[in-house]
Amino acid sequence: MDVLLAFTRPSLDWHALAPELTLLAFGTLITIVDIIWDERSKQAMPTLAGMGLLATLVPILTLAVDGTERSMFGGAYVVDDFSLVLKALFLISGYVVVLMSVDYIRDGDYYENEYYTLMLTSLLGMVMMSSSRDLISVFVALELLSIPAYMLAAWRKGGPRSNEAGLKYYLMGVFASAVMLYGMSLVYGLAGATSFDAIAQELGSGPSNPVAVLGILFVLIGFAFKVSAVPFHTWAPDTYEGAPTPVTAFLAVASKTAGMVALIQLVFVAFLGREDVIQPFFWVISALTMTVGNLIALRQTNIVRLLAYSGIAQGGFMLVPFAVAADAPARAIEAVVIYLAIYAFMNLGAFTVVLAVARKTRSGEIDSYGGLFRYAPGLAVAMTVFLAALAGIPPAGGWFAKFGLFRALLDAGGGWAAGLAVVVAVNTVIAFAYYARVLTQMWFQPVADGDDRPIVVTGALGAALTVTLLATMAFGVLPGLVGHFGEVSVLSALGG
Amino acid sequence: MWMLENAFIIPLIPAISFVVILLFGKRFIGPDRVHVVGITALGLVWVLSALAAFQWTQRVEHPPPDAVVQMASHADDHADDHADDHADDHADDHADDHVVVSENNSGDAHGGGHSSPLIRPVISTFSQWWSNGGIEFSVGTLVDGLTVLLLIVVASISLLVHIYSTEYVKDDRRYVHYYAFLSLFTAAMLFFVMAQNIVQLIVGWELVGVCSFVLIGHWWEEKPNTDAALKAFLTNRVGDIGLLVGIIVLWGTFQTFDIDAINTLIAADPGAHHLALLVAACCLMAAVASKSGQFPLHTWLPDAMAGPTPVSALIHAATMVVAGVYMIARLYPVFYEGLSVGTSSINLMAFIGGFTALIGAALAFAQWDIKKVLAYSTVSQLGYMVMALGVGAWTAAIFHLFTHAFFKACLFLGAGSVSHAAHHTFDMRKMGGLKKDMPHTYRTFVISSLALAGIFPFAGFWSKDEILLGSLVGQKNSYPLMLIFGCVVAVMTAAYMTRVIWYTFHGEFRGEGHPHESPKMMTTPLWILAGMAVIAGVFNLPGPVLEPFGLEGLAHRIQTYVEPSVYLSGLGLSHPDPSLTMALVGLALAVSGIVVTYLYYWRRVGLHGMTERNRYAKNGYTFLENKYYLDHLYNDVIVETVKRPIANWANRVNQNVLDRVVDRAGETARDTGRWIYKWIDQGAIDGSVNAAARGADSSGEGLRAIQSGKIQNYGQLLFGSAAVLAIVFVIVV
Amino acid sequence: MEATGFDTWVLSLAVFLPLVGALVIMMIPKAYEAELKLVALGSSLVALIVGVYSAFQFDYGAAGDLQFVVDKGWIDVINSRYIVGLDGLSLPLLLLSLVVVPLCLIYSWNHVPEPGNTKAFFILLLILSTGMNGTFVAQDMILFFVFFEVVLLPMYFLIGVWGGEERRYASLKFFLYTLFGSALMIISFLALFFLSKDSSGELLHTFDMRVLSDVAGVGIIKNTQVWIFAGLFMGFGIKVPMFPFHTWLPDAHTQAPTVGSVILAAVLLKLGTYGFVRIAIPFLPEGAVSWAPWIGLLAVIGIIYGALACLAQTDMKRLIAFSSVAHMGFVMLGIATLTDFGINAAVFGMVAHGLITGMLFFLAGSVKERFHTLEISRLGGLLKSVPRMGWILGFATMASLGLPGLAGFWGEFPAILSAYNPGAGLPEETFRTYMVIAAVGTVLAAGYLLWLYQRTAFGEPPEEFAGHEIEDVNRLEWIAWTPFLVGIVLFGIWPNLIFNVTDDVVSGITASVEAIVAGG
Amino acid sequence: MVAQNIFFGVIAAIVVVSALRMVTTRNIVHAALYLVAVLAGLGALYILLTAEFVATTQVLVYIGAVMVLFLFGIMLTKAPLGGVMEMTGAQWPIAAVVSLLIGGVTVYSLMARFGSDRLTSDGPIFRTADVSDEVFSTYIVPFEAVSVLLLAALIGAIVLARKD
Amino acid sequence: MLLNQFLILGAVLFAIGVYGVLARRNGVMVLMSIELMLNAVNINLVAFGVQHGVVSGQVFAVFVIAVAAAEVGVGLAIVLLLYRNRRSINVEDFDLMRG
Repeated sequence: MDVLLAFTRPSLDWHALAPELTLLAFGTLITIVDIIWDERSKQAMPTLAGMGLLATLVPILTLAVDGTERSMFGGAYVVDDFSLVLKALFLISGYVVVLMSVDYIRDGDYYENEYYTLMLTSLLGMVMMSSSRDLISVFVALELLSIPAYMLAAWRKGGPRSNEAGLKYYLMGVFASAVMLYGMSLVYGLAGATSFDAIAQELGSGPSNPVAVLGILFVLIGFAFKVSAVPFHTWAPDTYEGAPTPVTAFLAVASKTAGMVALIQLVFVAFLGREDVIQPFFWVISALTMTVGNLIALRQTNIVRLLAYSGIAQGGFMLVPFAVAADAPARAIEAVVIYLAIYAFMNLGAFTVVLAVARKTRSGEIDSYGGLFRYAPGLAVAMTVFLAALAGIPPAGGWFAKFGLFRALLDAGGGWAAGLAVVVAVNTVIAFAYYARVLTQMWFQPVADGDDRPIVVTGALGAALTVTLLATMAFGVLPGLVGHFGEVSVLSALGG
Repeated sequence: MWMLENAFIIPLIPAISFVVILLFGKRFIGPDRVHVVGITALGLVWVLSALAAFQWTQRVEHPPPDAVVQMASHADDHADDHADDHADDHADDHADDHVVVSENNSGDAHGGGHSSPLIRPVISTFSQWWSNGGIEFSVGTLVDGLTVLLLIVVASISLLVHIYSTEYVKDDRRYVHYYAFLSLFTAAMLFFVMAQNIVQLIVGWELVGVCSFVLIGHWWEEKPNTDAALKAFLTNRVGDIGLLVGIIVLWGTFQTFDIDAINTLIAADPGAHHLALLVAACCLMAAVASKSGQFPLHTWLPDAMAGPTPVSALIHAATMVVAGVYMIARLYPVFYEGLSVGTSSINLMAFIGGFTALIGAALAFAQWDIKKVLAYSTVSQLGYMVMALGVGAWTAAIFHLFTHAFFKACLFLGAGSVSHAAHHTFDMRKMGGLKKDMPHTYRTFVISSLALAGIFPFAGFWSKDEILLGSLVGQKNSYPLMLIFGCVVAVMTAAYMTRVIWYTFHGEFRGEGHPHESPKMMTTPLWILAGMAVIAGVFNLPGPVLEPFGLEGLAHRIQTYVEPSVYLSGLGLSHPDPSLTMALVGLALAVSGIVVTYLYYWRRVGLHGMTERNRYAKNGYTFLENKYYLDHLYNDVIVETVKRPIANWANRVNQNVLDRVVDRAGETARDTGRWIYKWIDQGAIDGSVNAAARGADSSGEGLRAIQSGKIQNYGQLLFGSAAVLAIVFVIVV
Repeated sequence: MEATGFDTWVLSLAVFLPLVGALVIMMIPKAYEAELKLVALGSSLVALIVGVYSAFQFDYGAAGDLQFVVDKGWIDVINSRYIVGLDGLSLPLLLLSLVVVPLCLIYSWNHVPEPGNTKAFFILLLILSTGMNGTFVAQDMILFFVFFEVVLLPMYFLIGVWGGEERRYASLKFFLYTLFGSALMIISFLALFFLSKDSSGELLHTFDMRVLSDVAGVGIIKNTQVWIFAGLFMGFGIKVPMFPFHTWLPDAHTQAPTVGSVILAAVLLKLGTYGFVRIAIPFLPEGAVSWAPWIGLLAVIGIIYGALACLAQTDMKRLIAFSSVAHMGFVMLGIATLTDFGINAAVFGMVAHGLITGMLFFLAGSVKERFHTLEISRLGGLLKSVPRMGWILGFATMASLGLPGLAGFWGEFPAILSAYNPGAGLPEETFRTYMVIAAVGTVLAAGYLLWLYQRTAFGEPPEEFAGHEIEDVNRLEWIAWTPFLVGIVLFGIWPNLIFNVTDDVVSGITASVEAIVAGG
Repeated sequence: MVAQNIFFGVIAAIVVVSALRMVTTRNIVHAALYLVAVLAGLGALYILLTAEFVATTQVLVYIGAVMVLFLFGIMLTKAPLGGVMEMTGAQWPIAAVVSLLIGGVTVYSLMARFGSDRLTSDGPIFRTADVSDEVFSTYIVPFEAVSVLLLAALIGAIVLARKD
Repeated sequence: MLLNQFLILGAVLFAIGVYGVLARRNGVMVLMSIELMLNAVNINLVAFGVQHGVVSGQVFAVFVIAVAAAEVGVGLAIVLLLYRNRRSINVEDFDLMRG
């Protein structure tokens, strides 16, 4: 009984947990509404989900205004500016995905209520991820965001492609998490504790040992899968192609961001002392990812698949700063966060346009974009902005993201960093080559099938488009906006 | 002195005329009346030029204090070096001391009329033209005797050509443009001659080249004309490399573009910068060769006869082609020091000039086109001038330039008049017997020919005599080879002009239609020019000639007024004494040329039928001419005399080598271009770019193989890479 | 000096007014075509007026200093600021850019090339204008970079949508080449940001071009300078374009619509050379000295090579495009000498080439419109069929081959001249060799241009066009062309209009280079 | 201690052999049973490591729940109960190589790092209450998250697996 | 007892699991092989927990077991779904999307 009495109630900072709880509440609400009203509640679901996401932003804002850094459970769960920024990013991305989903899910043969439940659950996992600073939390958060995503990928139940997408995603995801877990077990074994601080202390000191190398490597590989880094990317194109398009957007943006967030925390908090492992690892992985992703993308004919490979390559860009994680930690985090924020909007925007166009053409082939500029100039311009942003051409947002990479690399300096910078430069060029193929179709080619009826953009899609377009341009013209977030996150992540 | 200081007005007038004609010619003035504008402008130019000339003479006669150079001490030092050389000259000076050497500036040690004080040119500069590196460069005018001489020449000839052209190109469809570009040319030429700095020289140089291009290609519907225009321009461009580089070398050496400064600097310290000056002079010689038709860049000039005849008279005989000669004269210290005119036996300039004079004369024999004969004659005469400059006979060269302008212009206009009468042909084989139909043309033509041949007392006699004398005496060393060249050319000149006159005006008329005398508007200029051809010599008569008339004060006017002694004084030039012997020899040579030719044509004396007997001659002849008049092959005469090898060889070389060089150069450049474009640009460079793109594309295709779609393979890749990475890192780290 | 009052707005207005115009046009429905055009022209003209106002207000006595400076926060996190300013180097190029755009709009007034869509065409031109103007006034490297890149997409679309047969290939090639260069350029910018130190050895961490220009690379060791310069060289050199990175240019020019070619030639290529003068040389003097002989080599290769390639062309536009390679070779040679003479000549050459080659492309466009071909062998007798155009072509040809008295000469002659006495630390013999080669290049230039002129303008018009009544230069063309023609003559006759403005800045640059070289 | 080692040796042998058989057997039901053996053996090892709660959970969750799920899965997919279907793909050699590499590098590393480190035998022994204390204090958030996860998995699995 | 006894057992199990997931064609078998790998992790965690004398190893293991259960459930649901649509649980058959 002594033992039982010894239990001290953990001190919970409810304000810090308010975002998670709000999200949880709305998830539960949706489930309950679903159970009670069943079919009749369908109309309300997206609204509810959207409200849930927006409502969750409220405590985030209050926390941000409050500004104090909150740490619980001995540093296992931290709410700081970094986590808040990313939580907000997840929620906004989620909101845009919900907007994208409204018509798509309603018009298709889908389980609608559960769709939103799972979406919110996955987002809950992501929101959790950005605060997690220990192995168990990270692991659970990862699974919490992944498992619903596996199912969402297979959500088009009658579609063999969607099923297959789900299976591939699931199996590869589980493989990867097995490897990651094994790595975590080794890391845990060396540190004897799960919190990142402890791990950093243990790994950062002492001579190199192969178990540490192995542990770190396996953990990183697990997340490299999540961010679809080559050679762990193989699931991504197939899954993206097969999954329902809003889910694809969700995977390409939110899920990848979550993986990156986990990597940031692991690399910059836990493993920073082992730069002899992380820097070469990320050098190789990022270079491979960019190059392979871009090269394969050159040969794609399906727009979603093209965006999938583009996403892989973008992931490669995001991994670049990790290659100088130890040499220029502040700039590296900043670069990744900035990239994530901009990437979220530009990529979601591109997917929104794909959705909007597919509503008319019912096709995912790039050829079907022929002459888009003639009959849907607005969409064509929007797509142009998004693709330009992805390619990193000012004044569309992406340039600042790429700029951040270069900045981190050059801050670190040295031959390897400069070499990677050149690889990035070359890849920027290759990337434009395939973005240009879409541009070419939209602008230079005649209308496909001669069908030039205009495209009706639904309200929700229009809203998604507006949000992403404005954000993308704003980041490009006034990069200070996003740059500010990046800077904030640096201070806290390193401080905490 | 107002005119001298504001000389810029002179080129401005024709420039305005150009703009007016071009912009308003067709619409407001009327296409058939634009010549009024041009002629008015030129009249004004002539008056102002005359005024300038007068004011210059005043300046020389009554120099204002600031116009006289007070010699700096170093000039005296320099003078000592040459004191011995000049001692003889001074001792020999009899009557008329115009020897301008450095040591006699401080007064007129030798008494007698007008010893020349060193008169500064009038230099006016306007505003800042351009600036670079903090240095401001002005545009301005430099007016001295040489300038005003050229002003007079250009203004006179241009005015006459303007007048002449009203008839000659009447009803031409591009009458307006014709006059516009005549005006522009005049403006450019005037601008050129009063250039204050060498950049202005380039500007004028190129502008006259362009006008020449436009006017040669005036009838651009026919390809040969445009070919000729292109050839002229491109050949000049080749020479311009030399001009550019030469001027740059001068800039690099003296850090100034100012002509006055450059000349003064060299004159002040001859011998310094010898290497730079040598390079500069050689480069500039290339430019001179191209512009003034010197060997081996002379080939464009005969082709340029494709332009209207008055244009040939103005540009390709009297003015533009002497630009090279003018430049040498203008920058004489550069050439003098650079090519060591004063010391060595033979220099590049003298040789090129002499050689050009020779082959020009030789080639003139082989032509049937009257204009081409005249063109080669021009080449030859320009060679004469360059040779004169090369032997140090500055004044002689400029004097010859002066006289030559008039009689050659007259000859060209005469040829134009003939062609006007004879159905626009220039082929002498379609002329003949025009003497009676065209009395004015005939008479003026003969007068000018005599002047050209150097027959006493026509203008050419005096100037040619001075050149021969210059070659005889030379500067310090003699130039015997040049003298030989000069003498031979004198004979040949007389001979080929006689041939022209024979074929054109004597014998039977072989053309079509009825020839008639040209209208007054054409003959008047002819007469004026012919008049000048007669009297132009008086401007530089040697003293002994005038002595009997008590007019020795008027002797050597050109030398007095024109020679820029302020620049030349430091060089140690001397003026040879007039020599009656030389004059007689020169005259004899000319007469003999005429006589031989006369006998050949009029009396049928000579070696007709040579070609039938002589294999070489036949071959040579076949090459030269394979249509008509075998019997009359004038070359036979030459073949049998010393000229045969020269003429034949020269022609062969000229046609086969030199002339082809231009074409070949063009073709080669184009072939090279094609080759480079095809293999290097499109093949290697662009090819590698495209290959990189293709490489990326196909490697993308290859990498797609990874994406087999099979979960097992994906798993293998995942775990396999994990294993490999693990192994590598465990080993390496 | 910081500007006050209205002057603070001058440059921003000149830069962004066209963009505002573009945004307004976006709001106007396509059907209101007349209004669209007026707004477009209006905005670009107002920008021009503002530019002219700035030229009048400009203190020419202090042309070496930046004027109308605005320095406001922009991207605080990276310490990049919105700094614009105008000095003697920027002014001529800004005005060139401001003048060219409205003229292009006027030229396209009634005949936007296939497949039409005036609205989009004009919007793109206006955006392009903003990018170009901005590049010339930006005084912060990041701002410069953004403007530098902004021009890419509009030009890509201009070529890709309104271009010729091979437009897709050409536009992509243009884009990828430039993108590659600018990616390396931004790397170099960042290297400058991180490595630049002030004279006391403190790291500066600034993108402010004024500051970087002042410190002139002090504290960056030579080897590093050489590498950073290499990045800048790629970025700017591709844009120029220098041999051997020029192959995008002929394709882009050949395929681009007329005004696209004009803007490309008149302004876009200058961005590269401007970058060399504004950024590469003053920021990295030692790197510049190390690179200069190689730049000079590539420049003279470009001169000869471009000329030879011209001789091989059968297409008029392609020929003009290659002539740009040769002409920009002169500009680069001037820059490579690192002397006042050379760089001033280079700046002059930029303006002159802009006017002259722009004019030539206009002509090519009009010829194409009338004869539907640019095959040189199919043309001929332009002087007869369209005499005025023929004469203008002749004029432009003469200007292009560097005739003294016209603008082209003042870019070439001092550039060649400067190679005789290259700047401190450069091998004299090498540059003198370049000088002679460049001089030979002038002959080749005359060769290909006259050859072009002979075959297109002289002679009788070919059979196929004999019977047709072909319109000579029309009113819109006159309006669009006259400023070009006037400019060519004006700057040719009185080159000090430009030299005087640029000289102070250039002297400052070369003086600092010299000081560094002497000190090092 | 010897007893423990012997016990370990026996259990480990059973586990490894069963695992090997599991991945090589042609009969899917046999495979499932071999898996049961592995899981049970591991449960025994947890006892050996004094981890009673984990051992219990192992038995309850794995053998009780997960194995049942697998058997349902086997039946629902109508997998042949005998060795009719070839269970191993043609690429098994690659799989073997990969697994050997992974196993090799892991074993090598472990040997290199931990060599002959002994397990501390005098450390604290954690009972279920200790585990629960830890779960409900430090790991309360993940714990709650796992509950959400299970719910979501439930909902999702139902949606996906149900016939409609 | 040596720490490595458990760790190496874990490593061997993990490797066998890897072999299983890569070599097996039957979807259910693949899922079963995954369990091998996860159990390997658990051995490590528990063993390390004992080694360091902390309870978190056990806690981690429990979390892993719980999550593994969820994963299996989801996995089987997906396999069933595929079986329903494709009448096959051979993972080699599923390559509709590739390249």
